[in-house]
Amino acid sequence: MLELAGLSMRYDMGGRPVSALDAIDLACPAGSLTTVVGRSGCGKTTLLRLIAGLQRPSAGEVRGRPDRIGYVFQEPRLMPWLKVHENVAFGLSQSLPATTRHARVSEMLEQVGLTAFADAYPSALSGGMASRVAIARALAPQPDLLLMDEPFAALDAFTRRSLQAELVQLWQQRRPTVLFITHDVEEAVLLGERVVQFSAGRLVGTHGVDLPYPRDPTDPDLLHHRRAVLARLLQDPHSQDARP
Amino acid sequence: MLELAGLSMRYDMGGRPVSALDAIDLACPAGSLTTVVGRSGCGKTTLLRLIAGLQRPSAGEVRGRPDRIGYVFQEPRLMPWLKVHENVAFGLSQSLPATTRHARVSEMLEQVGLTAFADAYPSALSGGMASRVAIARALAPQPDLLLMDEPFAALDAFTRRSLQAELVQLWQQRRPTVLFITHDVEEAVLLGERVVQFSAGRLVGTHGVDLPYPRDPTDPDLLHHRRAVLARLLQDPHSQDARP
Amino acid sequence: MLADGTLVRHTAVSLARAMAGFLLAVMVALPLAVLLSLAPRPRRLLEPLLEFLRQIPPLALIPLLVLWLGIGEAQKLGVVALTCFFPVFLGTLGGLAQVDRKLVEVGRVCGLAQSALVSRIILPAAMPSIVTGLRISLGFSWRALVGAELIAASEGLGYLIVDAQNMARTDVVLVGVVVIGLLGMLVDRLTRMALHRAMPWLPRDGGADA
Amino acid sequence: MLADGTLVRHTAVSLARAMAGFLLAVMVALPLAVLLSLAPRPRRLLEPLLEFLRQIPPLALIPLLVLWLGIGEAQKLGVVALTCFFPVFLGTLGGLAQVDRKLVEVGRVCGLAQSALVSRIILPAAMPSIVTGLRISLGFSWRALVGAELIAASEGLGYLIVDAQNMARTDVVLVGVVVIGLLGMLVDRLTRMALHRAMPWLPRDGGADA
Amino acid sequence: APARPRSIRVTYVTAPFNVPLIVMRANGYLQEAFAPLDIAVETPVITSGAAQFQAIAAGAIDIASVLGDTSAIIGRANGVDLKVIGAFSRSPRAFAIMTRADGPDSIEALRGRTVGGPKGTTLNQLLAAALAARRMRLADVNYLNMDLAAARAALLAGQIDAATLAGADAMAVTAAGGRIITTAEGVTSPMSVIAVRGAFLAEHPDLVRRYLGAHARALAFLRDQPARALDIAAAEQKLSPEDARTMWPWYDFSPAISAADLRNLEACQHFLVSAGMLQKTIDIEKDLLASVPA
Ligand SMILES: Nc1ncnc2c1ncn2[C@@H]1O[C@H](COP(=O)(O)OP(=O)(O)OP(=O)(O)O)[C@@H](O)[C@H]1O
Ligand SMILES: Nc1ncnc2c1ncn2[C@@H]1O[C@H](COP(=O)(O)OP(=O)(O)OP(=O)(O)O)[C@@H](O)[C@H]1O
Ligand SMILES: [Mg+2]
Ligand SMILES: [Mg+2]
Repeated sequence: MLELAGLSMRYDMGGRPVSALDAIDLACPAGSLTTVVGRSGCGKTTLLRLIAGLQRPSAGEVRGRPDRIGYVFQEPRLMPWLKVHENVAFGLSQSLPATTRHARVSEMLEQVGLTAFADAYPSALSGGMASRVAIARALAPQPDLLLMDEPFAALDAFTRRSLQAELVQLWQQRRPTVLFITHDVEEAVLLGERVVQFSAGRLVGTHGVDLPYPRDPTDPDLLHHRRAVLARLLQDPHSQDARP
Repeated sequence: MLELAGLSMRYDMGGRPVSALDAIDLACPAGSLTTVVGRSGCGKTTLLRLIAGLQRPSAGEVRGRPDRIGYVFQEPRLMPWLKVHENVAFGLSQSLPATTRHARVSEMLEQVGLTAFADAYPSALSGGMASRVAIARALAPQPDLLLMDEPFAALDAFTRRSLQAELVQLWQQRRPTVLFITHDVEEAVLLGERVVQFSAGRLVGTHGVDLPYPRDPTDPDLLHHRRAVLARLLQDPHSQDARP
Repeated sequence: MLADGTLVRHTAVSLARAMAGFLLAVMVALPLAVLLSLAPRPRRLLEPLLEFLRQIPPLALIPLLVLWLGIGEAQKLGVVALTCFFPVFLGTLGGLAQVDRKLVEVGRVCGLAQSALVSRIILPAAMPSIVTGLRISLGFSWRALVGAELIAASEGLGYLIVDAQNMARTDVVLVGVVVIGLLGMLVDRLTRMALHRAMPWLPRDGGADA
Repeated sequence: MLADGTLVRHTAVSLARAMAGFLLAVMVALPLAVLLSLAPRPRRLLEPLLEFLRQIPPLALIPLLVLWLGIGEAQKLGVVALTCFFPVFLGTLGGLAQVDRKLVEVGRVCGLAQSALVSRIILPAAMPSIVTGLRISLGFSWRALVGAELIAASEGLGYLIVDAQNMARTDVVLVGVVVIGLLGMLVDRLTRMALHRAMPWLPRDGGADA
Repeated sequence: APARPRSIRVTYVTAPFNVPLIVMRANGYLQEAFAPLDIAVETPVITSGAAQFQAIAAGAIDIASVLGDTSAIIGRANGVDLKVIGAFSRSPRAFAIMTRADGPDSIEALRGRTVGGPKGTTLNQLLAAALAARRMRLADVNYLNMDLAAARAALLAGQIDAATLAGADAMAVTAAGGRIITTAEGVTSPMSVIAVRGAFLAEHPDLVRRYLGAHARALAFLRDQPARALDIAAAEQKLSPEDARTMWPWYDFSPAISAADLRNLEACQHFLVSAGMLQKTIDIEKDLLASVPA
């Protein structure tokens, strides 16, 4: 189980302290799927970075971090010197047999719909295509913990739907622990077993979505959850520019 | 009036030609607000780049391009060596008096809710904050043509709503010609006088939205338009990986 | 040497020569690199010549330099400048080639003129590589001193060293070497500090910190 | 000279010296720069020494080099390597400092070991600056030849030039200069072609093309 | 006549032990000679003979106050516009083939050994002549080209077996326990000369005469106050007074070129040709030497 205990992160901005995360306690049971929502600048990305161990918290700690982590960053972060298929293969262990690596890459490219661009360099990709390569790269090693920072933000409705469905399918099959940041409340309730809401660096609410998977986006129950989360979000009193 | 005549763009990808835009004819009357939707990789960004004159079309031409263009790129593209307020001021003519420049920057920062971060460097911004700086930079010079490539994709629902409202207000006041790419169909019908749909490099449909501004997102008429556009989008037979 | 002020005099002369030669090189190399990187046609004409010159040992050119520049200060600055020129030139060219075109495009849609693109986007973005070129050149400005002060010099650390070598005064050679080393370090450090003060966003050469 | 093959012999000897000295310098400078950029403590110890050495004119060190390396091939390679070392070293350090940390983080979450981070992310990302350093050094490997072949050489283009200078044979000096220039250009071009073939993503030094 | 120059340039070379030149500058004789004409005198230091004739060829130097005999001949034969107007010094005892204490003790013992020294100079000629006297040739030793400082360093570092040295480098080797295998005395007759740019001599013989006048004053000072002259020279060259006194008798500074000098210059040219360093020869007397018209 992944546990965050009193996790805090303060930045120094020209002498002025900016509190990006403030004493977060959160437990994510192995195999759970949590979606995270919150206003721009409320600390969501910081949360994932601390969980991934990319930076040290100012206080508190992360317990039970698994070894194999897949991270879809908020930007695609592709290696410009690698072709699409090499970027997807990037996270695969070098000790895997070449045929396995090759098969995994093909499968992932198929899933994100970029088989035809396997040999392209990132500079020849559109914004949404680059995002999809980044998603494929994070999923390819079959990680035990999947951290996704607005992975579908740059995708059209259609592509988004199909990747949402694939994510759920993959999660049901292999049961990684997933933390999924999104600005789309519909997406948050469609995917998450629970939706946690952040505001100004604090965890201000958890909303369970007790519906079976796979879920139907048009399910009225889902719409109900959606309204509930949205209502709380729009009540969020913190406006980030008023904060520091 | 901005006119696109037979606009085509072909890329060469390792010898294989990729047709990103195919004989686009489109007229945007001065002061019109057009939203653009279409699958990932269908050529939307390429369209804006050609209109802005950032690259030469393989065929066809762009007529009536005004001098003052504001462009919100798909990525924030902030200058890492400039502070937030300097980034916002970047596009302002050097010949403006310093007080005007200063006032404009303050006003824009206020509108995107980043007044408190005026002195921060881009590296200290969250993803959504960076997007907002990029929006402020494009709006500050009060351009006659505003090209926006998924400007609100990285923003939460609340911030997005308020920026949508501000954009409409600004457009009604100063009447720039606007081309606005979005993946969010709700946003497309909320903002656009018309919604043009692209598919695999072709302009496949135009949908007029004859509702008065400012529009109410919960207006049932809007919902009606939304469904119509969405239906056509989901029918789009082209999957970009099958294309080249 | 310290007591009678000769060392100070030699040092001052060499400092002036190294700095003047370095600045001369920078003042030509930097604008030229910018110009050539923007203008493909002059570049195609000039580059082969520069590439040729780049390989030539300055010591081989000393007779030529004497012919063109005489045996006075000009010849000495010439040797230093010739040595300093190419690191700045190549560093700048390399830096310019690495500039993120996406940022340049931002300037272009803002309607910036070519000169503004250069001063407001291209140069700041290329600055880290330019600084590397400057630092390499700065080091070579000291290294060039012995060659520069080989002929018709009666002052300077390079002269001091050569003279001491001729007089079999190893101790004096060592003093010269140490002074050059320390002075070079000092100038390098000051230059870096000044550059970082002027451009606080520059990487601190602190390594990739992976 | 052409007819009796002397020029070919001098050229072959110098080519071998320049390349060997250059490769020697690269083989030390590149790993050392990587190492120091990753390890702050050794860096703090070694850097002042390197910074000191970086300023010293190799001509001032010739007696010392004779003492340490003798008067054979080692001393000649030493002079070339000493000249080539720092451009590669600083170019690599500068390139490493510029590496996009965001890409390095991708490797870290993939659980890459330090060595894999270096080989799979940091070096490829720093490559453009490293190439600039390599090219500067390559040029200096030719420039160092005169200094290297000043002592106890009986072959080589540097020797040819110095000897011709002493013998007032300006025509021979010119031949040596031209051969060095052309050969240097050729080697530079071949090196760039090889690097671009191995790393097709490298910028072509084509300038910012604004 | 061509207009008077605003300044003239005369090289200044102190090594190996150029006492008259040192005295001439220290006592300001040159300035005194040209001040009445309002001509400034510059005395740039150019030690290497090759650099001196290159500077003359470039028109950057008017008078080379001390030029080795070999350099003068090589330069002139290769078309440099220079004329020798007098002798500066003869000093066979100042040039030597040296070795370490444990090194080869005779010329014969040099066979197959490594010898370092500056190629194309008087010292090269010394080695060749010393070998020839023992029926050996330069090819019988491993002769490496290096300047004096490097040769001294290489000898002391054990990198070479012998070195041809002069002046301070020779003293340093002696001080470090090295030995002299032979000096040039009885082997060759090394000399240095005063050379002027040909065009300068043709246009301004009066200025050249003034220069020679100043040189003569310095020689007179040497004759009248040898102790003072030695002190001045020792200070300028940073030599100990003892070393200066040791070297003093080795030098003959009389300026007139004698018949013997002429023969020596011809022998020098012969050596250069036979060693393959000179392809064209000159008539020493007609092409190289020049008298200064009154
Ligand atoms: N420099 C390039 N070289 C080759 N192909 C390119 C290049 N730029 C874009 N393309 C191709 O052109 C097509 C259209 O790209 P474009 O960026 O216009 O798509 P888009 O509609 O903006 O997609 P998205 O919504 O994902 O941003 C894509 O197939 C892309 O791969
Ligand atoms: N390196 C940094 N230095 C200083 N402040 C930082 C730094 N990184 C982030 N911050 C600040 O921390 C806060 C939280 O940032 P974070 O990126 O976690 O937000 P977010 O919730 O991911 O926002 P978004 O939805 O816009 O991506 C912001 O106020 C940001 O300015
Ligand atoms: Mg974020
Ligand atoms: Mg796009």
